[in-house]
Amino acid sequence: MDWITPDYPNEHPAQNSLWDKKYLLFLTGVTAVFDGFKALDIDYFGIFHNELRVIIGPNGAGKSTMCDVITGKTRPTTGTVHYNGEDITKKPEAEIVRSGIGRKFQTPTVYDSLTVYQNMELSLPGPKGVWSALTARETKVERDRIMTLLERVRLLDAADTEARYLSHGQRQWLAISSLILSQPRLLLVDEPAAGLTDSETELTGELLLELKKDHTLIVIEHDMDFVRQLDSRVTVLCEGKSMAEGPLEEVKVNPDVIEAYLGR
Amino acid sequence: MIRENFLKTATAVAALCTVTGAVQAEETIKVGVLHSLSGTMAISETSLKDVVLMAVDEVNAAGGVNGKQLEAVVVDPASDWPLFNEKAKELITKENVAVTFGCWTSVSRKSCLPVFEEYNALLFYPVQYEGEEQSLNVFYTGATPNQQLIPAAKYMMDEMGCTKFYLLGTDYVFPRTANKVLKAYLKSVGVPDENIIEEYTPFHHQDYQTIVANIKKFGAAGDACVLSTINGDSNVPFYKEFANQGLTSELCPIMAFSVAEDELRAMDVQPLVGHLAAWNYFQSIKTPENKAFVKAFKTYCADNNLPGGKDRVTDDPIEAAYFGVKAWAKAANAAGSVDVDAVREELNGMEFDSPGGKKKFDAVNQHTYKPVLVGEILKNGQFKIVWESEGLVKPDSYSTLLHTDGNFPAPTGGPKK
Amino acid sequence: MNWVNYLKLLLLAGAVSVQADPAMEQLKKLGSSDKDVRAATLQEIANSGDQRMIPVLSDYRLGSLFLYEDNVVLGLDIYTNDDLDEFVPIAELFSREPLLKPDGSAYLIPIEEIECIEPSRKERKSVLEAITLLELSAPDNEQRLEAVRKTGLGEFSPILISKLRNLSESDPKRGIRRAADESSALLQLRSGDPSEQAVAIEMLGKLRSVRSRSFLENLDNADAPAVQKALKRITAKERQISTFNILNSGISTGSVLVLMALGLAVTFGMMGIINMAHGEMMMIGAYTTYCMQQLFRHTPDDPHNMFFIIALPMAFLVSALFGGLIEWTVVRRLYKRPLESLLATYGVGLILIQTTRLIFGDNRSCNTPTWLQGGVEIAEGMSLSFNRIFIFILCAVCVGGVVALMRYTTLGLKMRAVIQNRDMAASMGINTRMTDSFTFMLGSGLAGVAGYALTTIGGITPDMGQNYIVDSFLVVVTGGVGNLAGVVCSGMGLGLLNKFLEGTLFGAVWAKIIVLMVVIAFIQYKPSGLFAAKGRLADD
Amino acid sequence: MTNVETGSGYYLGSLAGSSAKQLNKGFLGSIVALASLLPMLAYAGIISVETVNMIGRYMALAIVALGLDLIWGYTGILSLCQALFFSIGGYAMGIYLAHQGTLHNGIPEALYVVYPYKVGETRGMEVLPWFWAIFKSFNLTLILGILLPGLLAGFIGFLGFKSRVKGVYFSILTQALTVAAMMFFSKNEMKLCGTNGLTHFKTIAGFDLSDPNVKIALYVVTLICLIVAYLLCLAITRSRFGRVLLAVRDSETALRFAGYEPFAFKTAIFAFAGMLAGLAGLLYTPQANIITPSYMEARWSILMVIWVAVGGRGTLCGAVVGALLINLLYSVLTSQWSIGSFDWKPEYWPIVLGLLFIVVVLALPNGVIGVWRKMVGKVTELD
Repeated sequence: MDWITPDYPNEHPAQNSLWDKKYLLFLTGVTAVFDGFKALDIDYFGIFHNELRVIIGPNGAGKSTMCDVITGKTRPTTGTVHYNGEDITKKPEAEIVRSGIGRKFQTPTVYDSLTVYQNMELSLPGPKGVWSALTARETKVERDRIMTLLERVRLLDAADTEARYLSHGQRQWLAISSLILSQPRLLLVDEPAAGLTDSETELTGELLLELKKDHTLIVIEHDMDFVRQLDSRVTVLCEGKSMAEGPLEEVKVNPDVIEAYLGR
Repeated sequence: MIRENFLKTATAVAALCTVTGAVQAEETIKVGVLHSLSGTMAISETSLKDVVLMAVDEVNAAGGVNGKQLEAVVVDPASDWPLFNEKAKELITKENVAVTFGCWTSVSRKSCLPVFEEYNALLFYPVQYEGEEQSLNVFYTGATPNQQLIPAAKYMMDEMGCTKFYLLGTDYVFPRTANKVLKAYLKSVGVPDENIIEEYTPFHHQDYQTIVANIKKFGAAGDACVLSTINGDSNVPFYKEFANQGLTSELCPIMAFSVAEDELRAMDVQPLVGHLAAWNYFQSIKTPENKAFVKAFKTYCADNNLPGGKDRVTDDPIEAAYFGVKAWAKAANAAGSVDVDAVREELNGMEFDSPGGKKKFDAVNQHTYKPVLVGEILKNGQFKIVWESEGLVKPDSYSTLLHTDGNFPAPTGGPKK
Repeated sequence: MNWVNYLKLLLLAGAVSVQADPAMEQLKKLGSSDKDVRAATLQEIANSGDQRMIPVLSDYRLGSLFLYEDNVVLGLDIYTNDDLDEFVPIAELFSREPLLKPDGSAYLIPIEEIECIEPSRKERKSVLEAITLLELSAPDNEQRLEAVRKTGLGEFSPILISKLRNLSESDPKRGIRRAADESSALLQLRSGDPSEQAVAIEMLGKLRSVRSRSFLENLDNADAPAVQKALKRITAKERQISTFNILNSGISTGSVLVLMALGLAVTFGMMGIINMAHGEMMMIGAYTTYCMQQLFRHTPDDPHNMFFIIALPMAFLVSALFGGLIEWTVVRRLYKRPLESLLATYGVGLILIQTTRLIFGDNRSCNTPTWLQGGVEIAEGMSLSFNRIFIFILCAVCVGGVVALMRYTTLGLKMRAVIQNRDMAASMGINTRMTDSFTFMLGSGLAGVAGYALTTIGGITPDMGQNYIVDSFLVVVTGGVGNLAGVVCSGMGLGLLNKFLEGTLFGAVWAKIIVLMVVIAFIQYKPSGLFAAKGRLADD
Repeated sequence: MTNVETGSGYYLGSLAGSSAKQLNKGFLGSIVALASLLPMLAYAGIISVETVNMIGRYMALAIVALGLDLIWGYTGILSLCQALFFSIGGYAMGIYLAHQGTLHNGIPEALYVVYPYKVGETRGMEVLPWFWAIFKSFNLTLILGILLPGLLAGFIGFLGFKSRVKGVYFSILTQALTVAAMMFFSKNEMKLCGTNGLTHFKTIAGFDLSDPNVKIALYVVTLICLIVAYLLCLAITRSRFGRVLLAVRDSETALRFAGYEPFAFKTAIFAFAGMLAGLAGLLYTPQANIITPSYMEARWSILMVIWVAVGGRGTLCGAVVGALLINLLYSVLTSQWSIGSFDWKPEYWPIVLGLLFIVVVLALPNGVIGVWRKMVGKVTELD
């Protein structure tokens, strides 16, 4: 636990370039309260540059709420979120996204009435304004990137299929590959392996590990085998609080965690 | 392939629209009936359609027009104003009707008026309206403001001793203009501004609590009356609220300009008893001609299984719609043709009989000379006639009270140059 | 049934014996062609204090008295035969019992053969005054109060003032004593005697008599401090009254809105079905009430108020059945496509409206039961109408009923389960189809009850539902979809706001426009209504 | 792989597949061919000019339907205020036309009935209201008739979408707005001629409105406008913008997390649809010869949605076909006719039309176009 405690807790992270260099994302004193229920209550939480962090925790622990807070979908009741040295707590979602935070939702959100290719197309990096959407045409390079990615996730044959006809696994991959295509610096991946077969899970894991090389990732997951495959630091959330943090093996033996997972 | 398929379908559709109305034998003369049978105005207009069809039957039974039988073509403009325009075109250009009987609201008449003028066709308009219009292609068998409003206001002052006037209406053109005319009249006879209140409610207004409370306050001294141009279904909640707040016809009489026997059928009449209405005809007129008319209408409704059957009643617009048909038939017979210009010639200044007595068309403005009657509502939904004008009142197409300089716009429409 | 015959005999005997009644002779004189005789007779009757003459005089005023075989008789409702010949059934004057021929049949006299005794239009007012005078000594409190009030507005006469003074001292009812003071002061005001006027002004100010405002304002010395002082007190009173009226009408408008929106809160708020035929469900409720009235042969003259009691459950049931039918045929297939339910139910609405029109015709009326007519005056100028009280209570009962059903019954539990998670509920063994049907039927039934209630304020037309549908949706949406408390709050809030605007600066039209604008602004500010669901799942 | 290389399939919006494109072309071609044939038929005396005029009006309404289809069919926003935008365009043209009609004492006849000079005063202050004066110019009328509804729509969209008013809430908001506007337009003191509206027009830009040639010219103009509007809409739906619209319909949240501002796209398309409705109003009024506040009644807004639904939601030709079909049907059913021994009575029309709406929604979720495609059997995938 100690290693996460900042050295200068009273100093505003953004005022200290140290934090920018060390952490890509930093949350201080963040709480989210719904109708008196405290869904999230985090004192400190930070992600290093190019780190892959896995967040685990029982149902209702506040994992998705945390993602919501980071991406601006939910405004925290108190606290601040800093990303890349900038306070993004009050920024609109789309702007946060454009500044480099990408997100895959728990249930894979794809656009049902668009084809797989068109789904990918909307995730291409570049201007996302009204006018540019009217005039945009993909370049050869962009098309090739899409095709390569689709091939990687075995969706090439389905490129012209409307997304509504995809299987669950294909949807997961489509969502993930859309996310990858948009080239964010920080990826929030919410339960990428949920509902996948073993072989599909494996491919997903491989994808994430590949990304780890030049991206920062937060992965929320239930599946312990999958977490093991990712082999990285783990944060345990419980009842909105950060309960433990460290390598999986360390966390697994933490009595609080065992209590939280098995005690109830 | 696609194109062929489509063309087939499309031609079929187009054919269907052009062939509406089956080809009829040449011996009949077609007359159009342009009254809403659905939508908000059906409540009033359906009765007019019924009586027009009855009048057509009667004309036919009496030998028709110029030896030919009349054939009514009924359309349903569905209380949809632009559809009145479209249906009028259809009647005139597709069905080649000799004359059209129709419309209730001013806006529906205004909607199809250009069509009648363009094709120099003839419309008989049977409802009391705000005036300020005069087309050579319309014969107006309803009342103008001076044939209904002014005598009624005079009655309230002279006979009921009212000195304060609450002008209450639905927010549309007739009440607005009617109240403008009434105000002009009241002021001209010396009623001070503070004794006149003007108030409007939206269409279909159902909540008269505040307004009745205001009337109660206004008429606390017992010398006020309400001149009501409330339209249609708003009348029921108004009268009910009036009674529920303890107001009676003695404390504050209501003189209504849009409540006739046919509307009273739709009402719980109890709260209305003793209140007044001004029209040019009541079912209770006790002449043999009127009795025969009322009986014929009831029998017609019963025989044709129309809703209401024998319980149906006649009223001012019904009479106006009825004598419109009769007057046209008389004029066409006299002219020996159904040519619009010839018939118009005959109709101008023509005298004719109607259930409500002898009437005549003005020689210039094509409106009808009518008697003015004030009736008191009885609990059987009929009116007891309590006042009657001496002789017929000349219609003013443009109100002389509003156009004090006597400079009226010229009539529109007329024979094609 | 001997005693019935006996009674009839007695009545007949009464009819014979009236000839000796001096009142009858007086009434005959009313039929005189000399208007002075008529005036004098009227005066005589007015001063006689004979209470029996009150209904007779109002019959006289309305022209219902006839001279038949040298007897004054009462003409009942004119009977018209198929040939439109009119006949007058006659009745005994005081008992109002129909006169019967020896063979037991009623007298039907052709209208041409019977002479009507009727005041001229100008005399009608004096007949009213005579009635008022008689009513001053009526035993019925209401009648007496009404009479006392009316007297104050009539012509000045010292006799009247002394009569009123008597009442103000001796009447057992406080309200009547007060009204007598007020009326005598109002009369004094017109006496022309300055000292009496001063007393009257003082009195009217003290009584804070609203009715005297225009009289005071029209006085020659309206600017005098005494008058101004009195007017000030009256103004204060008027402000109280108008506040009361705004509150009263706001709450009753609100309860109408809540009642209309309640069914929609179930079908739309909870199930997500945009039921454009909701207004038509109200219409069906109203027509059911009308049918009950016909079934029970209720007429204003011959009230069978039971019809109104039976009509309540019937309106609910019939509308619920129609709702069930619509659910079964149309809505059931659209749970996954709620926006499209708007289109299909609009079609249903079109069909229902025109079918009703073709079956019933357009003009139908429903009479309010006698015990819901009129109102109660809780203070001068502040009255509550019975029908409004009834609707308020009905609304409260319905809201309570729905809440209880949802909270405390298994059916309610199932409904909530299906609404929240259809698949989960189905896997728990709940018959979701049945539950859906019931929920939709409940919503439709509530709409039927609203239609039933509306018959006491408005008329019945096939397209009456169209007038309410937009308002109903506004209430539900403003309240927050799926929230009963929200519906109650927004319905009451909109009602009060509307009446506040209408009662103060704006007319009815502007009030409505402003209310709509306020709702639009409100939705901007709270995009999910007053009581929005919050949390992570709220907007997905 | 073939598709990937040619890339042809990617620009089709929801109509995936080249066969759909062909179908579209065929369909559009047939309509245009048939529509351009009508004036000739009228000149040949086979159909009456009034029929052409009627179809012209329905085509104007089809333009509204196009806009509505963009916002409802594609973007999933159920707007119930297209009728308001239509009316603004209609009133703009109406006021212009009223200026061209009979004048009396310097004021247009239509305004005369409601002209609010004080009772007892002679007509000494006959000044035109400022918003009447603006529409004296034909060109300005055309510009404002499109611009005003566009701006209003943009404004409403901006407020509503910015604060994320969604789904039914937005529908009710727009409905409330339309009702409020109707009451506003109906008031006499607004000097918009109250419930009677504007009517009795004589000439447009110097041409006599009752001249058959002018009627046909108006029809042709409407047809051209419809085609241009259709092509514009087609271009939009086939651009990435069109894909974003579909994405808004499918998952606005996902779109937001792909970096797009859904509200900007929604506002833009809403404003565009508003402009189309305004254009429709401009074209409709001279052909119908009347514009009244009754267009803003709730039923009109709902009917417009029904046109799109019956034609086929989310397909542009569906919107056009739906608007034409329903209006033609409405016109036929409200007249009395007989075929053989079958007598049709006009009062039954609401029942037939009501049944049609139910059947379309229940059995034909893709509308008439869906059935058409199935019949033609060329397209397997329907949206």
